[in-house]
Amino acid sequence: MILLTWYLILSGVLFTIGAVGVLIRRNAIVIFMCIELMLNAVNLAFVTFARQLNSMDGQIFVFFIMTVAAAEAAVGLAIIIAIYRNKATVNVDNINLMKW
Amino acid sequence: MLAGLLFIIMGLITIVCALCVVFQKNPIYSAIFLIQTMVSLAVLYVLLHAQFIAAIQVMVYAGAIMVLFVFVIMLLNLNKTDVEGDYDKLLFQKPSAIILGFILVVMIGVVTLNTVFQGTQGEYTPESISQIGNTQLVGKMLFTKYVFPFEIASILLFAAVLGAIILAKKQIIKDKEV
Amino acid sequence: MEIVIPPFDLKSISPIIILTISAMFILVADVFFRKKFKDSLGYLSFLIVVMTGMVAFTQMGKPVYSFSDMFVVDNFSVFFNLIFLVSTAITILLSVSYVKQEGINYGEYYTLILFATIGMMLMAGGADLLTIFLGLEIMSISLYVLAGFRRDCVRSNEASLKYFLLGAFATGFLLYGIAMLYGATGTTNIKGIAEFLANNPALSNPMIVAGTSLLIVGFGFKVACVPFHKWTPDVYEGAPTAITAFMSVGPKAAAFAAFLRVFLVALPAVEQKWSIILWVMAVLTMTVGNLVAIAQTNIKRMLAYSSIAHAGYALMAIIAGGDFGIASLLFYMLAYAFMNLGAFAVVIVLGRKGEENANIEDYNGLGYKHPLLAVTMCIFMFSLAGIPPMAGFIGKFYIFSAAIKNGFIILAIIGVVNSVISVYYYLRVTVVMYMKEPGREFAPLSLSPFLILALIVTVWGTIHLGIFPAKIIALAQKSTLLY
Amino acid sequence: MSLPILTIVTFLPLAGAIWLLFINGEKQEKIKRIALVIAIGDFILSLPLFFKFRLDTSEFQFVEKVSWIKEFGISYYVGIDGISLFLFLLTSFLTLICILASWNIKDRIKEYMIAMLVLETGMLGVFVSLDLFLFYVFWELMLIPMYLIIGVWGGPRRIYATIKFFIYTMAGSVLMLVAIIVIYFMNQKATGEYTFDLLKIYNLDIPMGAQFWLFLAFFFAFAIKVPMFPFHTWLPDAHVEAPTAGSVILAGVLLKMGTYGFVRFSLPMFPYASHQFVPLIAWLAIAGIIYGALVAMVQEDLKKLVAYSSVSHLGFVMLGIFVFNIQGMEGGILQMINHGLSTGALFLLVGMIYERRHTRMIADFGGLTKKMPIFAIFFMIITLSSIGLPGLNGFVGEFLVLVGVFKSNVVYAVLAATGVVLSACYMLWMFQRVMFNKLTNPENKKLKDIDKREWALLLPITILVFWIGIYPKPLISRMDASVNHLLNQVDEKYKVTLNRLKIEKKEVEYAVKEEKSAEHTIEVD
Amino acid sequence: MPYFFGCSYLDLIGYVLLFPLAGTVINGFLGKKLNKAIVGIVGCTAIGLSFIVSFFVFIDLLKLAPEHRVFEKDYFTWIGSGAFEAIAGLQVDPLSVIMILVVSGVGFLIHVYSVGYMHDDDGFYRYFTYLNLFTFSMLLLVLANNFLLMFIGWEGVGLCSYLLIGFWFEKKSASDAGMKAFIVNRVGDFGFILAIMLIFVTFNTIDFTDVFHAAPEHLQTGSFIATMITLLLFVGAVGKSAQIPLYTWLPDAMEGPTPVSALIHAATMVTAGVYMVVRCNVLYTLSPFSLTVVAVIGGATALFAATIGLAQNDIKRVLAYSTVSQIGYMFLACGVGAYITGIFHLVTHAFFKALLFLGSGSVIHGLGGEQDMRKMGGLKKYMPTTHTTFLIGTLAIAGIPPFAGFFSKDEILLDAFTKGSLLLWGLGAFAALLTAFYMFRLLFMTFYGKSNMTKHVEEHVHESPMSILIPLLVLALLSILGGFIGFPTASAINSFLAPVIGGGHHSMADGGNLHHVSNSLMFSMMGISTGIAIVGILLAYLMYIKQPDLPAKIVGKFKLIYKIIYNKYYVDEIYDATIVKPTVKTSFILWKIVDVKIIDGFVNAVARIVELKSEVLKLFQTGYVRNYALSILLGGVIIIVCSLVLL
Repeated sequence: MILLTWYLILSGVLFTIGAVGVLIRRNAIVIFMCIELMLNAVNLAFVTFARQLNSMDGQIFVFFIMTVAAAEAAVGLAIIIAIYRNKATVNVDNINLMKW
Repeated sequence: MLAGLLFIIMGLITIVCALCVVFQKNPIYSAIFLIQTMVSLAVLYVLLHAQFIAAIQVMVYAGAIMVLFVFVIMLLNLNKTDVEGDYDKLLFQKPSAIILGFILVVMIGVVTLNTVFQGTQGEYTPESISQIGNTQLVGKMLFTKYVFPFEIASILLFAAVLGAIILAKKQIIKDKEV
Repeated sequence: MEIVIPPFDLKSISPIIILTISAMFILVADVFFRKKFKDSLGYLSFLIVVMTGMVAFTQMGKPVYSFSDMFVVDNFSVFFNLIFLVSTAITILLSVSYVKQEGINYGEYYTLILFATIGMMLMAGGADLLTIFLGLEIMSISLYVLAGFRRDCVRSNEASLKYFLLGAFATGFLLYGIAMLYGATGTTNIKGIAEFLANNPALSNPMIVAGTSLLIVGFGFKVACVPFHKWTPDVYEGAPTAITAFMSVGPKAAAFAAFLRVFLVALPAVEQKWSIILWVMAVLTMTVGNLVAIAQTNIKRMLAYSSIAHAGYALMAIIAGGDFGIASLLFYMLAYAFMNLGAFAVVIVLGRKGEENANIEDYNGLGYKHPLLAVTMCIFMFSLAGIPPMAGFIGKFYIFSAAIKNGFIILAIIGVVNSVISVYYYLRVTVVMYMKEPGREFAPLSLSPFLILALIVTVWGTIHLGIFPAKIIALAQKSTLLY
Repeated sequence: MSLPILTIVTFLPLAGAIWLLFINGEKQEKIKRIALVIAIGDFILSLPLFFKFRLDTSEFQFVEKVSWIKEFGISYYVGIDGISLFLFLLTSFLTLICILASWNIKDRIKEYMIAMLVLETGMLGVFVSLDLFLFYVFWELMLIPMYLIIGVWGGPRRIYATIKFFIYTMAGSVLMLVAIIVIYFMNQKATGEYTFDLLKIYNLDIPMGAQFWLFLAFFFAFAIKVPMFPFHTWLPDAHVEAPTAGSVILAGVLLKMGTYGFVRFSLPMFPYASHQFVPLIAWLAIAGIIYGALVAMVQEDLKKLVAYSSVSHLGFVMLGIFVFNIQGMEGGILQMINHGLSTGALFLLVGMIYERRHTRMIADFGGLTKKMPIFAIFFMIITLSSIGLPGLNGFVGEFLVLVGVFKSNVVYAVLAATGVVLSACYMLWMFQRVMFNKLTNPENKKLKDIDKREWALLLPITILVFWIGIYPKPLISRMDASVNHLLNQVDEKYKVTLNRLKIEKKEVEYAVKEEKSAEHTIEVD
Repeated sequence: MPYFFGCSYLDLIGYVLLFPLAGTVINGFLGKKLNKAIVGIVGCTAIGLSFIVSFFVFIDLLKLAPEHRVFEKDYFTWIGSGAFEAIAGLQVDPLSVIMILVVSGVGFLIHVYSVGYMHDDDGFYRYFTYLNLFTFSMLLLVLANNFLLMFIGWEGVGLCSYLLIGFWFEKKSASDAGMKAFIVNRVGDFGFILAIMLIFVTFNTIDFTDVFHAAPEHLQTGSFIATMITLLLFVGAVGKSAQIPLYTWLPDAMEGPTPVSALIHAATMVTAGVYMVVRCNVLYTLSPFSLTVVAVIGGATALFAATIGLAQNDIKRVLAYSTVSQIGYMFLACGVGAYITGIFHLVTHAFFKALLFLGSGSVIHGLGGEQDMRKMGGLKKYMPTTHTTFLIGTLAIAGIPPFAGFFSKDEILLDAFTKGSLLLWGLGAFAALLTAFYMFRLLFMTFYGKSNMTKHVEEHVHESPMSILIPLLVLALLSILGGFIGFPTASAINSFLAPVIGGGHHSMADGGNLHHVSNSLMFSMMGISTGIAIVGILLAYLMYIKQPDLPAKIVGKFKLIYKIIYNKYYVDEIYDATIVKPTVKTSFILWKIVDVKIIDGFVNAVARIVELKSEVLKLFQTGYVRNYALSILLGGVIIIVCSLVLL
């Protein structure tokens, strides 16, 4: 079971890398990819738990997360395209019309 | 033992690739590294006796979804390194992100290492799964216990498709209105 | 291996089915409708929502579990469904002329609103974290799109992008929290988690505590609590006004429904931890929301901060818990739906194409020019400020009562002090309307019958709930049993 | 009483306001007349309360009780006793005066009258509510029309003043809301019944520590409204900026709500805390009396002067209430009415010259008696009433208060009595500078004396001023039973608490003794 | 009980009040429309009727046995709250009867006088309204049967005084003086009102009879409470009767019309304090200390005011200071326990001082408003009647037998000597000397010597009309004869008032105190005081008739003293500098700094801070999506850390 713990730690590391990536990157698409990274980390955790608990629920959950990820990818990329059309940039630091 | 070794190798690859995703300047490289991360994760899924998940990880995630990313990057002609500009306007963003990330990792590590897993054990040991077959099991569950979310997911996808279309359509269709 | 597909309890998901089918129908109808009949799409969806509401209302009664405990229909969820449907219906009324004015008059618009409503219903009725998660995603994805619906408007794009990126980011946390809970308890079922935690040490299990914390992040983002609130003003400002109105009410209520169900049903064992965290968050939320609202000049932004502050009040209900707390949240959300939608309705009525991001100063002298409209706005402002005899007062009163009943007196005091601060910026709206000279010409009002109906309904709701709240309170009290 | 007279009187103005909503705003005369008729009708309807009021009982009369929000135990529960009776009548009377006084308002008369009538309902409601929740609703409700009256029809700094007024008073009252809820649950714990019924809550025995905090919460709400000394700064601003009628209502009725609140709520619910707080309140009241008078003396604006004089006068009321004897209390209540009449009339008078000259600066006037002799007579009478000249109303209240205070604490009485001297100083000085001396300002030479409408405003008040001054018995005798009952109630509950305190002390002492003796035995061993 | 038309005159006592009140109401409401003659007739008739009723009441009272000469009539409960009860009721006893006779009698004469004097004034009806109101209040004051009702009258006369001093309100000095009178009186009332409350708290009643009955049983002689009550009452008396230190308003009060000065500021109102002290003699007797205070203040005032009177040039001001001084005498008498003597002097003083004022009024009237004595002189030939009556008055005040003032003043000095101390006697005697001097100075400067009038004035000088002269004559007669009611060996007033003194009806013990004094002492004292008066007169004669340049020389020698006296010891200035100005200044500070800066500043600062916080917090909303994400992560991390580690 110690091994499984390491899986979880790996998932945590991935999650963190993803989260940090979201914070430090400025390209909207890359940020989005970092979010995907986070989701992958979650998936890993789910699968690990499923394995550990001898239950399938975690795997099913991962299945749904993937579905959601796909949906989000579609919408998210569409949004990015839409904004690129209007502003010709995907740098999120330049997309700050609204503040305060 | 072999599994352990494999885990270490794949885990390292995953982490390195993930870091590359974050630190590569060129988004297309990031995307490629993300795919690599996903693939290596798929290997880990297999190690965890989740073959079906591993399969769709490669096919759907790394395949379909990431292709979409690459496609968009290409479409928008973003495969340049200088998209993000030279310097970060938010001075404290990076250091604080890294500090917070560090704390987060430590906390997750602490949590994981300190947890005694007592969760209700399910009936699907790796043995029983391999008896039925992972994919069959998933299928069965999707149509029994998870039939409702499964149906609901269709709405989700429908909404997403609809949204993607409406947002990404080239020109507002004014023909009907004109 | 045999697969026995469990019986489909269609009755319990009948509102969802109705909405799904009609959403698609509208999509199809859109293709065939000519331009001049476009209004009828709105009309149609309004009727559908009303009808759904009636169906939903009949579901009141004993709790029914369906789909192997994935979904539950209890009074709590029915009550919330009614709130969602009310807000959806009013949003649709607000939208009909608005979308025409903004040139975004597509059938997809209504479809997505209905989808979002479905998502909200799933969140309120989700008995499994998976259902809640899916519902949340359906709702969010619809809203991401709706926020960016004015594709040619940069602000709308920006709102959409910010909402999407941050929403996805927060979803990551939520999922990680769910994963941890799953890992620690072996189930994602709310009842299952509750049972497990009742029989096993919960507070000493760091996984559970960490999972709970991450859930707070996820839900906190959706209800716009400090420090997860920052998307709110920007998104509210940039999104089409009708959608802003919708977002500030329906999805928020849905998030609260899920928040409350998860925390009060699944996680009472860790209440000791989360109640303190939520306590601090509630205080911060109220205070930051109210304080920053004072400095706003844009009315939509001001209402955004006000909605943050209201989230703080609503959090008090969760912290207070118990029958009283739950009932107070139910009532508050309904009252809030009426008054906030009403306020946005006035904003829409006064909005002009391209210039709908009205500054508060643009309302100068409104009381002279359009007295009735100004009175209406006044009613909403006073209600939001919590001054009797408006709905907002009873709602706040209820929530503070709940907090005090369960011993959170200091929280209640902070709450009331905050509502005094809030008076300042709500009053400013009335001040400019009545006590300043008109600065510029008001555009002719874009008053469609739908908008008028929306205004009447919201005014009626705001006043009726303020003066004769007994029935709704009774209903709310009957809806507190959670399963 | 089969006829729900209180409800009718309370809600008739609201009905009138709704009626006015549907009348074209252009028809100014019609609107004014309707408003006036409603106000007159309301006043007439309220008169039977005075005549049919039973002197022999301390119970609430003309009671009506209908369940409102059953789930919370909130009911529409109204009734009056000798304490609220006169404030109720004063309200309907002054509103009538105010509507007549606002005859010359041209700007948005319809909204103005609606606000006025809604305000009347709110104020009347406050005085008749016997349900804490209902009371709070009315209490807050009346803020809105007042806020609009100051803010829309006020002077140049009206926005600042009105927001200050609103937020200041609201800040005080929200704490009261918390306290009300706390009491509600305390009562529920004690009796098992969810109720806001004031009479039931009177029987609640609140622990001493809780009393302290609850009293404080109520104190802020009421003290700001009164306003007591350090919380008074909203008042001058609000008064100066408000239109005449607004000032009249503000001074005549709104301020009384604070003092009324103390009598009706703070005292009987928290007798122990009330007693504990006496020194603080008394000193604040005395500070208010002297401070208000001194500051009033050097004001340059007539309205501000009257506003600060209110601070001074209400100090007397507060002092009277918090000496817990019948003279003080009755004097206090009487003084509330007197202050309502005389300060109300002062604002009317100031309003009259303001309407003519569009200035309120004392320096702009002088020698007006020459041009406005009738005005001068009324002004003189009201001024004297405000000073507390025997034979006029002010004296009776002031003297009773002083007697009451003297009975309980000589030092307070002596200090408060200096207010008698000071009030003469500032009022007469003001009067001299406005009405006497040579008429030098050419602007003032065109002044006209008061017209019939203004006669109609001032005469009734003047008659009341004399009536209360010469024969206040009908008023005082109506208060007797209620005030006695209230004082007994407070006294009994206070004594119960004190006894408990003693017992506890004894127990503690006993325990200490036992401990000591135990130690003793150990030592012996 | 004697009855007349089925009822006793005593029952009619209410009419004494009713007539003046009716006069007030009629003149007040209708006066503007009525012509002046009717207004005057109404005003005078009201008081005349009142006097007639008073007279019959007096007769009725006389018919009663001395110990039963108390009649009370209650009308209604005025204020009743718990144990506190103030009844609107009147009390007729020898003391009040004397007072009402004097008030209505002198009042009537002055009303008549006013008809002529005020004839040309625009505010004629206003004047009579006030004057009637004043008479009403004064009568109420003396007839009241309890302290609070007395206080109504007390304040009522103060009000009328205020209104009448400021009658010519367009004159700043007049309205100032009115205000000053009212406010200074209020200071006295402050004491009075506290005294009433102390009485109520002590005796649980404020009814005269009850209080005076209970007092000797309740209170020990010299007890603290008795002293406090009496001292506080005396504060009231000091204010009303213009004694040190509250006398400053009276000289200023001369801004009012002269008949007003005569009635209010000489004959009646200012002596209310004396009346009150006598009324409360039972209480005063219980407190020797208070009595001493009363005597000392009285004596000091008598002398102090007399010195100021020496150097004044305004004819009315001289009379005003002399009034202050004479009232000092009355208090001196009361202070040594000779209450009846005090009242005796009150009565005679009412006669001769009213006479003097009216006479001066006649002079002023004749000179067209001139009040400065330096611009008069030699008026004897122009105004013979006025001169004669004035001379009588002056002789009376100077204490020349057999004029009224002689008897009363002499008795006071005798009492001061026998019951008080040599010091008190010395004060009184010296003041008597000064009185004689400055009164004759006034007389000489006005009526004798050469005329200093301007040409214009001289041409128009004339004797006054009959409506002015008749009251003068009547008063002159009274000033001659008035003294005999207190003729030393058979004092009618003594025996009449005796029941009132020392606790009323149950004790007549120390009433007619005079008779214990040996005749030799009495006569020698008479001689001395007459001598003093003559010395004073001679001095005045020397300086103002014989050697008119002498005063200037003396002034030249004692420049500083003269200047101090001329400026009334700078008391007004001192008050102004120590009380008025600091109060106003403090008030300004309280307003501009405490109120606006500190209290309101605090309130506004709170609002400002809130707004500032708002502006600052707003900036955290940077608009950068990454930044928002940071705050989410930050929040998340904090929550996790807190929930895991801290909580």
